[in-house]
Amino acid sequence: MSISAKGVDFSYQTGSPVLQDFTMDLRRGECILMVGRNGAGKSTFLKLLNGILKPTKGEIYINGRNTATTPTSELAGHVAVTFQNPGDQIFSPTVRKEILFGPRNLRRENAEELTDRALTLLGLVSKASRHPYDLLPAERKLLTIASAVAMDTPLLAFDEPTGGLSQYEREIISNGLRQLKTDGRSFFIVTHDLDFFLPLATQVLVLSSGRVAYSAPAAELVRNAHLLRKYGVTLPLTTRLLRLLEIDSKS
Amino acid sequence: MRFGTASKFSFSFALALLAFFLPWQVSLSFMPVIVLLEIFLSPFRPLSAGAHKKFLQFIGYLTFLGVLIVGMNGLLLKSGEVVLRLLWFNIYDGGIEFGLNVASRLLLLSSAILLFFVSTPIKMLADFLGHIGLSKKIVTIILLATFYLDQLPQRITQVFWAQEARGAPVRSNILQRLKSFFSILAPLTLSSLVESVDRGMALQLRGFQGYASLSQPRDLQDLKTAFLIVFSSLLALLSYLIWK
Amino acid sequence: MIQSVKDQIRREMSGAALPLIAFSMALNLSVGQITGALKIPVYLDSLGTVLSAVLLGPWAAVVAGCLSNVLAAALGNPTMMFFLPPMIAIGVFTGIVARAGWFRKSSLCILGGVIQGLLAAGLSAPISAHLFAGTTMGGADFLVVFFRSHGYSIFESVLFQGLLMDPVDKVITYLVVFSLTRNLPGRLVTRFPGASHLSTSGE
Amino acid sequence: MEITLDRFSFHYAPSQQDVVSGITMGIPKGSCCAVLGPTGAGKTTLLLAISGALAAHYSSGVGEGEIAIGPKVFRPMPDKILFPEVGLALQESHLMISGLHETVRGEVGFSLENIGTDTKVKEEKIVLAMENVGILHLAERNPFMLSGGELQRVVLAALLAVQPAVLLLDEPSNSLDAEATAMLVRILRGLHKNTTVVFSDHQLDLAILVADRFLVLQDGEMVFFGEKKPFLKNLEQFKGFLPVDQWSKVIPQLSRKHAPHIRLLSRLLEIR
Repeated sequence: MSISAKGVDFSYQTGSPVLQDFTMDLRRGECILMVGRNGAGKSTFLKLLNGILKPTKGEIYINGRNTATTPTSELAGHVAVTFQNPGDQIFSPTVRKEILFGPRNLRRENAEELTDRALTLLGLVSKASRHPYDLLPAERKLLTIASAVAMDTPLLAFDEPTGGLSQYEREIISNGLRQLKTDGRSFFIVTHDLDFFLPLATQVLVLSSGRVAYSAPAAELVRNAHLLRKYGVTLPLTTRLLRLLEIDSKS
Repeated sequence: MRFGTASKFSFSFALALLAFFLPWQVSLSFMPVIVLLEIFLSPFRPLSAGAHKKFLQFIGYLTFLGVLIVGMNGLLLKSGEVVLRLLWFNIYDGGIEFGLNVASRLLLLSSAILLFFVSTPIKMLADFLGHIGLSKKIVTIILLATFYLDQLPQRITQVFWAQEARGAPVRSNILQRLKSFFSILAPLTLSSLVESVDRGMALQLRGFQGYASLSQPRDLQDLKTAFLIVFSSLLALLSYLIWK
Repeated sequence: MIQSVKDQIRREMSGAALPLIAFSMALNLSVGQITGALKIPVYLDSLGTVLSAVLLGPWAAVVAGCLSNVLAAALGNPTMMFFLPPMIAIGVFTGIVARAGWFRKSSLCILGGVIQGLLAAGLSAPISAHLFAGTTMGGADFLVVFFRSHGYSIFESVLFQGLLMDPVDKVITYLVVFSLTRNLPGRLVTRFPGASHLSTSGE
Repeated sequence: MEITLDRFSFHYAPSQQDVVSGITMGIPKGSCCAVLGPTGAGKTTLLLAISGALAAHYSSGVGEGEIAIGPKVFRPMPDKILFPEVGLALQESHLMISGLHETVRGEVGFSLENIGTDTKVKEEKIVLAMENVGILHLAERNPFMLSGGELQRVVLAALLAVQPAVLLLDEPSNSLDAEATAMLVRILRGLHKNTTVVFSDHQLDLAILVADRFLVLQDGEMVFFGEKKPFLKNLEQFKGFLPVDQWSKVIPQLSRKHAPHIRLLSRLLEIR
């Protein structure tokens, strides 16, 4: 599985580019984080990944398929993308049926089994027969992730998967992703929650006004925290506090 | 004398009323007047260049519709004498006469209504409805509806994308597309229902009860003008009917 | 009697219900965007009215229906102002049959949709015959021409066309609303005055 | 106004189990209480109950115990929304924006309009409230064009404009970046001493920076209620459902070296 984007430009309206000369590669088993200020073009890139939007210049290949010429319904079998707002997709009367929607559309033969696995992985087994809107908002977020996981695609792409979630759900997600990673799945995650995803990541991209401003292996990043701050990414309060105390005790 | 929303409304209303009684020649001669009013008289000036374009487009559409009505009735309503022979079709003058009456009435009626709306922002319309005695709730509903109308196209696109990303067959055969219709409409409606009850609660949390007094007092001058317009047009109509 | 009607109106039009009525209006006017994008040949332009009739009741639906036609006129289609009577009929009729529990069963919804369609056709025929002489430049005009060329009057032709087309559209509308409201989440059920007349999965 | 809850319990439908159960606490006038707990602990339900919206909007719900707000005692809870004495900001700020006004100024004035404030007084109060939360520069902007943090401040200004005696905020720090959080801390600290604040959170940052009372909930049960010192002392006890790991590293160092550590935290917020 791979993503390969070469010199991608994109704009909704001519004259106001959202992405410019965007290049990246993701190989099987990798996990790439994309961070950056709001409006830097992060969510737009996710829509380019499965062909909902087409690049105005350059090409994106998903597993060798050009996104500009492959229909979204076919690309959906290779990359599962979730968006920020669960309300945009939930419509089934039960959690289980909601998760089944994806694999059924893709005509996966083991759709039921995939759904069960996704339910287990995201801790939703006990909620399987409830109405999605009778769950808590945080659980609905887990549901959208489960829906993507059940599509059984080699690549998963998430937009702010931990936005507004508490420690408990974040741990469920983290454990789930770890397990999927050992199964050989790859991830592309747009997030503000750097602190949380850094241990999982192989590489971090910082996007700033549509361009890749900084790209480095995850391990290198902590040492360059000042760079992150420049692009509107901040480390958690407590991390900063500890660092401040360190400085204080030295002086 | 002030020419406000109420006067504008009664002017349009009077025109619409006249449309039912006047012969087609008179009705049609009102049309250029309406267009001139829209372009030159400040109370009827459209809200934006876009609104003006829409106004002209609709007048164009109505004119085309009118020609269609005249032609269709000339062809299908076989009364009176044949005035024209087109290939193997006969056009009758009785049909043409009838078509002209219907078309001119429709044209005047619609453009009179349009003249009012093209120059009245929805907020002003809502205020006006409040002033003529409709409850504050109706006013609030209209304002909320414009709010939802602004949001829906964007929301529909988002849902469309989200379901397409899950492999929904949005470009397949008609049966599949009908199924997709539900998988797009349902998330939209379900999330909006949840949102709407919470928004209703939020309105009350901000103290909204639906019977607070309106912020602006009635414009008496405007109402006087409105009354004058309605009165004089009724008088004109009455004398026309007697004379006829 | 009058007191109970007043109570009913107050219940259906409580401050908490206003956003839903407003959304229904917007849905009436926007559903064309979805059917257009999917290229499905139906109008469904009373979907919102029917939805609010089922969830809130007839009064709320009449308000939603009438105001959405006014709004459509304000947004550039004044001819919508002439079609208030069928909209009122849709609101009242749907509100009444929903309260009688017709939205619990798909078969009753089909029946309701057919009756609704006939009713709407009967009410809009005189309007579109008298004001438009049967011409609307819509896709169904060829039917009117067909009937008229076979010697039927304008009114008859418009009526026949409506009787043929409207029931189909309204049956689809009813079935869509039936599916939408069949399995409402438990936490919504208690918050709509009309929801007790639905069969729901509610806990 | 002070707020007292006495063995307050609630569930949404007769057959369901309690969402909050046996909550007893007292918040003195002018103090700031943080309601902490993981998702589903009953935080939102508790705030809705105090505001009056719970009884008014969930007619099938069943409550027990009593809630007292100032001199008024409600058994089991207020049955109508207590605006303008009590102001509640829902978690999703965009829902709180009425959508009836095209400018922030109009939106802030909406609540005042609803309680029938005189036009001239209204204008003054609007400006004052906007100044208070630092959004004067946004006055003529469309509320729906604002960022999440800005929107939240508009809601706060709209509530503060009516000067509620009790201010309830549901997860105000959710999805706020560091800058916006710092602003929120400043606003809450600068509140008039007569305003009693109760806010919920699943994180600790905001609570430790501004609250003087702490209520910890888990599955609707009260795990802890008390002042700051005992709360910080018992921090380890909440491991597993509150993100205490980092803070329990920080706090011992703070108490050893930086006695008035609140000043240090403020400094931190300024320098980011």
